[in-house]
Amino acid sequence: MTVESTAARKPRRSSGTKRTASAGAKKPQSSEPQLVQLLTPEGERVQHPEYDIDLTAEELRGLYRDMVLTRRFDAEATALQRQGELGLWASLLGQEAAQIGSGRALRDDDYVFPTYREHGVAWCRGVDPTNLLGMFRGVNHGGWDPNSNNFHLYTIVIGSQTLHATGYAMGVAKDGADSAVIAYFGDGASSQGDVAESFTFSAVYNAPVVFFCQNNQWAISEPTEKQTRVPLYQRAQGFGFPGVRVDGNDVLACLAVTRSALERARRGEGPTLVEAFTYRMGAHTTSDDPTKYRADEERAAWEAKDPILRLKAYLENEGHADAAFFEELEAESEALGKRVREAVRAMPDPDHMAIFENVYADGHALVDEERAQFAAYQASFADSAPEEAK
Amino acid sequence: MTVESTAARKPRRSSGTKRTASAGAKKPQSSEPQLVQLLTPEGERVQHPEYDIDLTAEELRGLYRDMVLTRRFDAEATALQRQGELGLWASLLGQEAAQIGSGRALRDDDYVFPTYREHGVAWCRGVDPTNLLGMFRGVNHGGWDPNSNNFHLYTIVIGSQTLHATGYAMGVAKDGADSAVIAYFGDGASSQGDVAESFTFSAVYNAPVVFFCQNNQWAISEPTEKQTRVPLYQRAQGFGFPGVRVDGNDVLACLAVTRSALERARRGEGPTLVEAFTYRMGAHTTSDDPTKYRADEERAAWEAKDPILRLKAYLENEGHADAAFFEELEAESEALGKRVREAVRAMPDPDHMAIFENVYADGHALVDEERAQFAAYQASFADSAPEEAK
Amino acid sequence: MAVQKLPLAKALNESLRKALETDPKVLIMGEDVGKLGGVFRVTDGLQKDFGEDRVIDTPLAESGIVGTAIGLALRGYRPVVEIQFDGFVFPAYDQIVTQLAKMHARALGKIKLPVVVRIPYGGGIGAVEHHSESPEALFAHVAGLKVVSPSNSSDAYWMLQQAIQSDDPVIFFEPKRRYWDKSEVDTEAIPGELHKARVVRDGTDLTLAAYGPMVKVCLEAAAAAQEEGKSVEVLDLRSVSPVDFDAIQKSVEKTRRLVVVHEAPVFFGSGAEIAARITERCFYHLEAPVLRVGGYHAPYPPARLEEEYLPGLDRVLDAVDRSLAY
Amino acid sequence: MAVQKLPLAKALNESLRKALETDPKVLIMGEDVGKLGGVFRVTDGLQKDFGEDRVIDTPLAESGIVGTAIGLALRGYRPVVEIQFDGFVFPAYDQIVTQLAKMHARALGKIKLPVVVRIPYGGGIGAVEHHSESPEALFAHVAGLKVVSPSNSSDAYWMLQQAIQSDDPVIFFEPKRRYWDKSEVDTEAIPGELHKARVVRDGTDLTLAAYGPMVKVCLEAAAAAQEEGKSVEVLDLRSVSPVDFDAIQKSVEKTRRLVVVHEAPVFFGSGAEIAARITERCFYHLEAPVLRVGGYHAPYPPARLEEEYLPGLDRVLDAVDRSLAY
Ligand SMILES: Cc1ncc(C[n+]2csc(CCOP(=O)(O)OP(=O)(O)O)c2C)c(N)n1
Ligand SMILES: Cc1ncc(C[n+]2csc(CCOP(=O)(O)OP(=O)(O)O)c2C)c(N)n1
Ligand SMILES: [Mg+2]
Ligand SMILES: [Mg+2]
Repeated sequence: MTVESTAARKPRRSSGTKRTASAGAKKPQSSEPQLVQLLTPEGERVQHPEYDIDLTAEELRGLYRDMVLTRRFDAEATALQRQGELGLWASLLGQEAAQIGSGRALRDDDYVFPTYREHGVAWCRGVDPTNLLGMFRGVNHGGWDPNSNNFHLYTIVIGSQTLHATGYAMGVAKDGADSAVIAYFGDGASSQGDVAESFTFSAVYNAPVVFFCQNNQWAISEPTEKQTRVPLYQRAQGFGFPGVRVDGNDVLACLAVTRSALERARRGEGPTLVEAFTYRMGAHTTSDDPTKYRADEERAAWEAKDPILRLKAYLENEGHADAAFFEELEAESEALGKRVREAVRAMPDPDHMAIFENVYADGHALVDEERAQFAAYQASFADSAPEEAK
Repeated sequence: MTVESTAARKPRRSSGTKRTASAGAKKPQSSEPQLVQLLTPEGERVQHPEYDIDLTAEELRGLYRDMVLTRRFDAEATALQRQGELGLWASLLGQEAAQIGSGRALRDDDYVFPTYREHGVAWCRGVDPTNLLGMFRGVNHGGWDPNSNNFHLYTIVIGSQTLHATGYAMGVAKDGADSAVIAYFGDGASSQGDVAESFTFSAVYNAPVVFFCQNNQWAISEPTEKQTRVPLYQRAQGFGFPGVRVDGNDVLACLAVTRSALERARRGEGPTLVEAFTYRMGAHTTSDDPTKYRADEERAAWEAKDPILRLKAYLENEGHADAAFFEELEAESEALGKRVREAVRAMPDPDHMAIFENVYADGHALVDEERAQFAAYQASFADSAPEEAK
Repeated sequence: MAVQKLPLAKALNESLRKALETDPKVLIMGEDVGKLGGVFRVTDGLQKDFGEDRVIDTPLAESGIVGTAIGLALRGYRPVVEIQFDGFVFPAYDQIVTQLAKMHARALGKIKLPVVVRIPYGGGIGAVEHHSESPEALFAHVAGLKVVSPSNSSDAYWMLQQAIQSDDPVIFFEPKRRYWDKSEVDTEAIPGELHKARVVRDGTDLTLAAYGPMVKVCLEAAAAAQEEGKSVEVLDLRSVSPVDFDAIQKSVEKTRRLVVVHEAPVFFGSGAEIAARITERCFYHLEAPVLRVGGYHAPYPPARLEEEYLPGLDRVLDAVDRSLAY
Repeated sequence: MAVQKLPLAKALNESLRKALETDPKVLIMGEDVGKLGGVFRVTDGLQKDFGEDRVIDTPLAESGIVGTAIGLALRGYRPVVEIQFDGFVFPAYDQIVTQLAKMHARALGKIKLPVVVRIPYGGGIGAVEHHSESPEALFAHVAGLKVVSPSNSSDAYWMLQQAIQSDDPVIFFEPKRRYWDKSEVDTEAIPGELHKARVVRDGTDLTLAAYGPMVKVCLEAAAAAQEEGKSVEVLDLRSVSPVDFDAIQKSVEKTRRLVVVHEAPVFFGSGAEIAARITERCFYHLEAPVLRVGGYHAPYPPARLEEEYLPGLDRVLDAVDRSLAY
């Protein structure tokens, strides 16, 4: 009487035949375009039909300097962690082009929502690098003024900031301003519901936001295949806005593609997803041991695509920079390292009472009560308790 | 020295010029194919290059019967709510083809994860319709045995069940079975992070699951444009699996497309998103007043596409059903209405102690304690308290 | 005349209207808050009068709603977010707990998040699952949030004004079964402080402390007790974080007995915190342990059982009797 | 020999291995649980030995992890889910509270959800934000969940076995700063009941009740108090939902004084529930109000302040003194 009862049954496979998760999986056809590249790993300038950029020698040297100094700062921070000055460090090694390229595409009035690894972007925004180290040293949870440089605090809970960026961009549109907003996140983050919701909200409200995904191939120990079975830039399409994959180790391409996406946002055309295809050269953080899960060869292959070396080759080949420039930069790097080192070592521990500060903007009776109790308790040691009891 | 400082600035718009959220928005090009249709609103059978189906007259009558009885049941439930027998009802009026077509594509060993509106699918699964009414009457929160008919409980928290379906499908694959799983959800639900995560998990694990989205154009008072700016079936692509839009008021097309997607899942080719383009003819629920937010004309336009009328026209035109069939069905409908009415009126209120039942499978000391206290408290009234104090 | 008798829902509506009029940065966001005016009509007519730019129908995604509200607040807006029902706040819980609550401290005070999250809560309306819960304890435990709940129309009006003006995130629990209860609102009165409790009935023998929907029940219980010659004081706590312990202490020092009443499950509920702290503050005053009346450790039951599940007049009186029997 | 001295993390690892060996339906799921073996190495070597089909690296999405674990449980599996750190459980909170906790009741008992959610929790390891929190109260308040926390290697081993065998969802809080502490595990012993407290030190003057990471601190405090001639009993509660109130009551009827210690903020924390209920049960026995020692109502502070924030030996002793002074 019903279709169910008469519908032809496919013969079942013997239940002994185990179907593994990927058995017989036919990957959907995806017309995977070349990633946008303007500078080859060998440092040769190539053209791209859609994205181009024309930079002066000075600008090119500027980008190079940014990357070198960012790497230097990053290396110093890693060293400081080893020396016990920092509790943790999340290195951006290998991702300098993605961060400097996108960071230098921004205008002052644009707003940045970073993850915890955007030290290069912070650099472009003019955030004092030593400010970034407070949270890794354990003296604060961030603590710089986001509005000083339009650079929001680092966000550790994966994906959350993409919604903040979207809301901020909605506000920009409401204000009738033509600034843009950029949200950084990783390949792993692409799986979080919040990121999908930010795609939905930004598309529906046509918010002027650029989603900049640094696909560094790893989310701690998990390769990108654990997050998606098609290239990540394609995710945008199904939400109704364009996605583009760019060579994340090519600072020129990252600059060009991000600038174009930001301009699109300014023109009121809504969000864009940029997937910067790059590589995390180091450990996830200083707490991580990548030898547990990935082969040395992989890293070696990516070393050949180093973002700094390729721009250096280009600068040298084209005669855009001379030995003096490189020497000067070397000295500047050392000075930066020294400054950071000294600043961190001099960074005071927070006052104990800071526990109770800024919990609320308008105060809270319980915080006041606990603050007073704590102060009295601390004072009781100062007065009388023998040192051992402390 | 840096690119930032030399980058050309676009002139700002005067901040007085308000950019509204959609101003200048260029909708991304989407090659929007016709939706899959096998039966026109006028009841004419049409061919589709990719999807076809060959049904006997008996099968066609079966589908018709399913739709008619489902609608009758639904109308009875709405009436029962008006009479105060139910606290609430969520009518499926207009969505019969989407539910019966997809429901009849299922095998017994497939598993269904519904929302709160899948009365037609429940019917196909053989769930006694009166069982569905308990939660709307307020005597339980569902309470049928999901494993009796491979039909999970209704899920009210929007989107949650798509993850359960995905996990269940991962288990099916682990078991080496060739069953499939189907998850129902609405156009509004497509915005929930959980739905996106279920797309990610099902794609990555290649889980045998079909996502069946009934786009009934409304999420309570919000039209689909508040959830997406491109057709919903396109969402799947960016997660790496196919999406297809089907005429949700065409039971044949819904059957064909769902069956094809289920077969794909069985073959180990992973998830599919089916968007059934349909219309919520009634209010969101009996608590809702759609005149607050939508025009009568819209409803009228969809009435011309009624899923039952079009199959009836086809049956009649092709001589697949005679007057006796329709009369018999009319009588069957009335009998169903009567049975449901009587069953609901006879439905006993739950025992008070049920509050404490099934909170845990293995028991919990506090529940035991509270149960005992409650029993003693209740008993105290039976003994002594005057009736007014109750 | 600034004094009107309004249903609680209408008082909220008036309060939102006032906020939209007074401060161009105030936004209303949520599911169905626009044309429909919200499923409880609390935002009725606001989109019509203030436009889609200020009264915003959002996609169906609570994390997205709160997450974008945070972004809007960072841009200088004051979003008032509506969660459609208590049971649907959980998809937004991560944004509320890890971001909304902590961002001010994370920034060492350099940014403020004046976001109000309105949540119709509690049972008693015969609803289906997820539509009758009282999750306030899950927010009060989290530092950085303020949690309040009005019990009457005047408080609904004024406390919402104050919540919107607050530079801190406020979780604003609306007693949905009182939405239709009318009481007087003076829109020109000088309101009390947002986080202060109020004695709504004087008494000498025992203190009943409640907030939101249970205040009415406690007043009824006090009236019933009066008939038996027991003088019961009733405190409307109004705020769950912070709790106005000073006010409770003052009352208990007089009455020496305390019963705390809420709809939420007793286990790990507000009553626990109040009992623990008041016992510590009033150890030598209490003639009886602080008793708690609330929901059971069970999911909120189907509607036909809610009368048994919810603390009603009898259960409150039973606790009053038990306390007085010590 | 079945008795070995193991670090707590290793005991958990052995327990998971045992479960995978014994029951083919047991699955391990989470971020980085595979090749890496988890960021704390609790799942070390398990994927190698049991395959990717049973030890599953998931996408980075906690709601997805718990949501699919529910689906797998509905299919007959027994998923053991790892949340990487306490602060990252919130994206999964909706699935835990509205689905995992309630589905058994929703189905009138016709389905069971034997899902274990393992959460390394608590501070003291000098970590960045979101890596040191103690959110157990947010789960204990929710009916349908069981919440436990071992304090030593033997309990880690056995309680995890029992949690996996339980037909109820269990939130399993692992004291991360004790992961490296070694103690004896007898893998052939007959374990105690999962939700029963244990007296870990006898005493007569005062009871300290704690669980997880704070048990060690309480034992140290008791030893220090002993030197001053105070006999302190220490209870390892082991379970936060249910709480073994009988055991606490028994101890308090003897000692007449109780101090509850946990890392989580005091406000609306476990101590509140214990204080309220024990005061009710032991009103005439208590010589002093139940005191609570825990975190402050503030976000978990940066690492350089955690020593001040966390309840340590001194703060416990201070509370002991205050209690004894009544
Ligand atoms: C919600 C949440 N879950 C888990 C973590 C722990 N965690 C920190 S970083 C990380 C991997 C992130 O990978 P990806 O997004 O690719 O960024 P990357 O670290 O590679 O820059 C994980 C799982 C977290 N911070 N937040
Ligand atoms: C998480 C959550 N948020 C809000 C709601 C309230 N609500 C119930 S149904 C609904 C609209 C659903 O729309 P859609 O997904 O299109 O399904 P339809 O009702 O049209 O079948 C809303 C907002 C809910 N049930 N769950
Ligand atoms: Mg990555
Ligand atoms: Mg809909």
